[in-house]
Amino acid sequence: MATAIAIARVKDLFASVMLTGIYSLLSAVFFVLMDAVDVAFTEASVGAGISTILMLSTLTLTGQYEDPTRHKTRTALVVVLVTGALLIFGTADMPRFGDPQTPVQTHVGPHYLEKSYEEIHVPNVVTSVLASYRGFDTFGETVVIFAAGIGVLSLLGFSGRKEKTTISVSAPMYQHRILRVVGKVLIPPILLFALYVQFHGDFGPGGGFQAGVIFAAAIILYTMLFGRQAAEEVIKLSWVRLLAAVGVMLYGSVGLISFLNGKNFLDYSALAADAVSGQHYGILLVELGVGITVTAVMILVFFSFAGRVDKKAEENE
Amino acid sequence: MIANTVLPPSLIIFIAAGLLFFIPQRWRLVPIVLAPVISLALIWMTPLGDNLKLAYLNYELLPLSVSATSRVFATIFSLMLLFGGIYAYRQASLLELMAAFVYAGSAVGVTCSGDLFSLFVYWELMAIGSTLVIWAAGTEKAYQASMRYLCIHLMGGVILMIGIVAHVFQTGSTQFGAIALDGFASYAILAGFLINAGAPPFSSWIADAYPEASPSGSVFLSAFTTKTAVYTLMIAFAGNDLLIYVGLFMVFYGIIYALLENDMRRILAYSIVNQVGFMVTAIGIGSTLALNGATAHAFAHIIYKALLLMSAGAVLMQTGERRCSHLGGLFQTMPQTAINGIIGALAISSFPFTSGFVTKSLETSAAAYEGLTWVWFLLLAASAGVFLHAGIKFPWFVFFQKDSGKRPDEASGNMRFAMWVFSFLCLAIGLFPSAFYTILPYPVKYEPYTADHLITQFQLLFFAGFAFFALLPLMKRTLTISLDFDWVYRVFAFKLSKAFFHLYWSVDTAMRQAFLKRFYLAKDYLVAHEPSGIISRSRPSSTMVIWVTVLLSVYLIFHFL
Amino acid sequence: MILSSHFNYWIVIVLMMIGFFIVISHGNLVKKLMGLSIFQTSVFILYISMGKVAGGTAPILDEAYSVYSNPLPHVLILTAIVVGIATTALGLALVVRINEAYGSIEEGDIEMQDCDKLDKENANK
Amino acid sequence: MSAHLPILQVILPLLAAPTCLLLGRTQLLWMFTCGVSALCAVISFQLLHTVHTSGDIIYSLGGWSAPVGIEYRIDSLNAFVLLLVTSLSTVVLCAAKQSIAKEVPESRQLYFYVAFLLCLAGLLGILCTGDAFNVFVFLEISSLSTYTLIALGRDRRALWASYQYLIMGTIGATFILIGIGLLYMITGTLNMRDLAQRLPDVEQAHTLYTGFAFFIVGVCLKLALFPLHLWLPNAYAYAPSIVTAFLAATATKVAVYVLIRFIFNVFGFDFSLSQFPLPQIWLALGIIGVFAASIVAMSQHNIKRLFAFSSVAQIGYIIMGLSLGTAAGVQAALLHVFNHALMKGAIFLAIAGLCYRLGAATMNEFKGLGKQMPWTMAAIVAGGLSLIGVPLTVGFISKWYLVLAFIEKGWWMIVPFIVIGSLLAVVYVWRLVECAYFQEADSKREAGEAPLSILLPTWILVFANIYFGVQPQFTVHATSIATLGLFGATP
Repeated sequence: MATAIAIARVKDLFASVMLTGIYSLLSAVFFVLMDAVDVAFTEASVGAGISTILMLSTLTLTGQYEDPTRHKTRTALVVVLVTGALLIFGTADMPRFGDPQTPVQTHVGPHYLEKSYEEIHVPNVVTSVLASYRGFDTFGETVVIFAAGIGVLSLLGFSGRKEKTTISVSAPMYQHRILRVVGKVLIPPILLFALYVQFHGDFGPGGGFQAGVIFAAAIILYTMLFGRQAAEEVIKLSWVRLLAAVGVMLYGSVGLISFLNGKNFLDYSALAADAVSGQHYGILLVELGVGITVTAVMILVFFSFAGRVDKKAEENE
Repeated sequence: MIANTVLPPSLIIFIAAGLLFFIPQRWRLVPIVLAPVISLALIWMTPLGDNLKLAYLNYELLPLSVSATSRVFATIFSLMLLFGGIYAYRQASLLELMAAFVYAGSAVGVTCSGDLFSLFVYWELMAIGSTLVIWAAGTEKAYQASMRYLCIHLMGGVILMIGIVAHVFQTGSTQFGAIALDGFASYAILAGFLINAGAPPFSSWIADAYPEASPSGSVFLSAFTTKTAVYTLMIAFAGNDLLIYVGLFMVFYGIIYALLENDMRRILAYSIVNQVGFMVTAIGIGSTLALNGATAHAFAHIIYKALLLMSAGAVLMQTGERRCSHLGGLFQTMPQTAINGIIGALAISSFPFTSGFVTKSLETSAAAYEGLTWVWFLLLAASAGVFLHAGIKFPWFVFFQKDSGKRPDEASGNMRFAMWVFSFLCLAIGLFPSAFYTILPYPVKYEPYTADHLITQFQLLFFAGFAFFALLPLMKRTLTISLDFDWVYRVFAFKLSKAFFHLYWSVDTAMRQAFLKRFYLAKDYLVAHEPSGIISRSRPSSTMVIWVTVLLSVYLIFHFL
Repeated sequence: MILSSHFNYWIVIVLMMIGFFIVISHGNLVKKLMGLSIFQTSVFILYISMGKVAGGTAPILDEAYSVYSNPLPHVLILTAIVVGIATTALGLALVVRINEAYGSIEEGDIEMQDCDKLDKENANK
Repeated sequence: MSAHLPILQVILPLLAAPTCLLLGRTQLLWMFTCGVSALCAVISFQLLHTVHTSGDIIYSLGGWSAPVGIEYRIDSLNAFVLLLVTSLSTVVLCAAKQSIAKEVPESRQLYFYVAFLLCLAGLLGILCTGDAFNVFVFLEISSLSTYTLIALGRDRRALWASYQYLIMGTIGATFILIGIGLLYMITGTLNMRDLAQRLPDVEQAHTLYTGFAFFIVGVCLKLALFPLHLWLPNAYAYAPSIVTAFLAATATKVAVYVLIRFIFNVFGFDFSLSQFPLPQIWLALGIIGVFAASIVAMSQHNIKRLFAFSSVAQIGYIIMGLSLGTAAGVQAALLHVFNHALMKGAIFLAIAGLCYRLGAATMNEFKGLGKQMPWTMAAIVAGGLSLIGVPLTVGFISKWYLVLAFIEKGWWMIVPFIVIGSLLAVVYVWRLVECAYFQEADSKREAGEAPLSILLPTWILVFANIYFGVQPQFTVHATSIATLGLFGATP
């Protein structure tokens, strides 16, 4: 909370981005305390990782300091305080925190905890709810990511293919030899870890989304160390774009297969003779789809921003 | 036969309006003549009763219901369009002609509407058509007048619409028939009709807008709007006492303003209010004789008022002058226009052997038969007043009086033709009333030409004429008039009423002006200078978020209260 | 006791209002997005808090535990986080473009430029 | 296959969107997108038919039945809105090719089609679903793609408008999320029907109220209820014309649907309308909205902005209808949803045609257009007449039902406001007409008629405006069934 207030106060945008990162990490810790390990994992990788990187790239493009003038501070304070007070009043009869007898704990939740193991046979209940019970939400989520990717692409596009500059600006850490060596050593394990997270989602925290983010992080790291052009040699961006689509379609086609087999959309029990192993296959494939899309979109988004940074740098020269 | 007659006459006129757009000028006369003639034929071929039923929403539409009354009105509207068109076709703009056809077509449509829906549709069309007719004059003043006119009529339309919806909701039927004057719905409908009839407090639109139209435009305008209102009042509210008072008010309002006025077409515009007042009074009386009288009077009035406006229009066309005080002596070069004008003037003052005499006396007698002596007396007095302002003042100042030195040419052939036809009709109706009486909605057993009646009328006219000429020097000097034939006794009353009407007029005008001004002021205040006006500028997102929060707290406060 | 039992929710509300305040009072577009993300995070905390069971553990089934927190809010918030990052990414991309088009990322500047332009358009009329 | 129609409705455009990335040429893309949208329209027609003949359709996703899994639930209400959205998107798309080719740079056209399909899928997803959280997810799909679509506009102000919309849209969506969260907190379920059953027994009144308030404000933000409309005019004005047409015809309508669904189905009448003065607030906001927005519209020079403000005014009418809380009121609101989509679709498509020829749509450009582009102008005028509520157009039908609903409720005093409100529409439509028909073009510009591919869809909509104005049986019937369904479900 103090961090949040600090964000509000600090005028140096760079500092506030850092604070946002810290804030995210703190909330991740909070989520762990609240038993939401999956969520914490995601919040850490997204809030502290991806969004920080994106904000930093934006700031390199736009300038670091904000205009200190404030609009309507007094009105804002009054309005916010009044609303806050009203809302706190509104919490008065909320179910008590941690109470096992609240409707949330007694109505639908127990079904997942009690039945999911026999129905799906996956220990991580979050995964089974995510990928199977509410698989359609997750499908939607994948599409949201995809849509965001499309949006960023349409706004920023790939930068035009320029002749190779020796040192790309978007490789800010190129000069640090040690970092490069360490990076080279680190990247393969990160990729491996990503794959582990991808396929271990059934048993522990993790799954397609987190894996995708980590995977993308590895590639982003590579780019930072070796420059965008080098990275683009390793991965072709138009292919990445296709991959983003393929991820969504993989998810969708799992659903389609199930209803070609006469079951409802995303009913994984149609995938194999045995309903439970069908669920297994289904979750695996679906998580893979999510992972692919997330990786691809994250890379695309990062490259779009990085491309702009490069372009601006070139213009400045 | 049936298949032929199911065609609504208004449709024919609308088609002709469309055709005019595509036809080159020299062939325009063809649709102008054909459409009214065909519609006339259709009106008389279509059997009485509901001829066309359409389902719309959950209601039944009867766009082609013909009754005896509606026949008369549709007939005169078609005739008016025919000769008005002939009068106008050479000099009027294309827009004016098309607008006039739409205007007339919808007027015919109103008379053939058996349900309130169709009525309303035609009603609004009529407002638009007439606005365009005014606008087609093309001057800045005409534009502004047309906008004011449109405002009034749209407002009338709104009131009517609300009334209709309410009425339909209450009764469950859309049938257009007699409506009992009880409750909100019926009053709203009545108000909607009365606004179009030029009843107080909205009488001033007539004199405000009509004189601004082109010469032919005001001919069209004089005929349709007020008379359709008379028609609808007659169908829906016949026999309502309220209408007697409204009508009498209009009668005297019209006379007094016409007397005070100098612009020749404004004189005639005020006299429309006056004449419609007669009809409204008759409707208020509500006996079959009175209704016949109102119908007949409307029929005749359209003819002679059009005739007067035609001759005034011809003068205006040829001289470009519209102030009576600057005209005069035109008889010498425009004898035909002058004669026609005089015939019209005689008719409007109910001179025996003209149409005005045989129709207006139906109304006055109806008042007498119903035992409404004071109404009868007032109507009779008003007839004299009419003679003063329209019967003598207009022709005298324009065509005779002192010579203004103007030597304009005679009006063009098509105009003269139209005038002669109408003059002929004025006289024909006056001379052969029994033939005319047969088309009226109710059987007539009335003989206008009794010695007693003739003598009364002549006396009246004579005294009024005498008063006019006796006091002519007075009028010349002030260009206004303040007398009545029994003036020693009446001067006081007259002055009082004059003061009253003056007050009324100024309040009315002031209110309208103030309203418009306020409205524009508010509009300017809110949105002036488009991007930075109070509501219209694009807001920073901060403001939006504040609104969101405020709204949220408002909801919450209401919850917790 | 009410105080401790609702403390989480109060934090949620305070965070929410801080986020709001940032969005309202800061003209910087990036800052607004940060405010927005603080606002969103507060909602995440709200959801997660309601899933918590006192004495429970993470909903990964294991013989050793019997009380788990409710997994459903976790799933929902996973989705919401993703939505949040998607929005932030898109918003940042927009900011970059706005910066290119207007040369500024301060709301006031942009509004001024727009107003000027509109006035010019009207003046041409 | 027919059992899977509800889901096909949504995933067809959803999966078509990534497929677009595989297709290369714009021509192909356009045809593909049109085809998908048309197919959706066919499906929704079939759905409406099925719902009318054999009752509600329930479809459990993933085979998990309702409170545990997510279900799709098609009843006469959302089937009606589905048909509206899909058919209008199809018509709009038909006109898209040339307009987009003109207004969006070649390299970005691909993204237009993808984002369009995503947006469509998002809207359809909101309509179909019976799960509250799912609404949020699909709302975000459609919102994100809408931001993209708006930002495609040529004017740099499009970016700014899109950013503003992004901020507001996100706040709105998050409000909805909070509302859903609070409901979940006190009921433990996310399924709408389950919610509806469990809500009346809830003890935590404060929480319920808070959730309700959050939800309502969030949705009202999305549907641009005055005074939360501030994002809308710019977004409409600077987005590519086709996008404007699409959004104006569908997006706010879906938000209205969500509102109706939650107010009447989930929270229930008693709670929503009688326990606290929501109707009064709405009525006031609706009337103020109608007047304020119409008056602002009068003084706009940018025609797209003008009609954007008029959209805000029309939303005011819809909210007024809802505020009545009677069957007649809801039916009037639904009718107006449908009819307004038709008129705004027609008007904005015609404007797309103008923009194609003239590059801009300001009052200045309108001078003399009546002669130069008679058909396009005629379409705008027809749409404008409908907006005013001239008889024999759809606008009249909805105004009529609205007035009737008010009279039935006995709120006489409101009726004049409605009718005078439509008079204000006369003023701004008249300004257009005057400019286009009675003023001479000031430069010697040679603007021909809009291309046939834009003109034709425009006139299809104009024709629909008149057809449903003269023959309103279909819409009246469908809305009355939908209303009955709503009122039958929560006695």
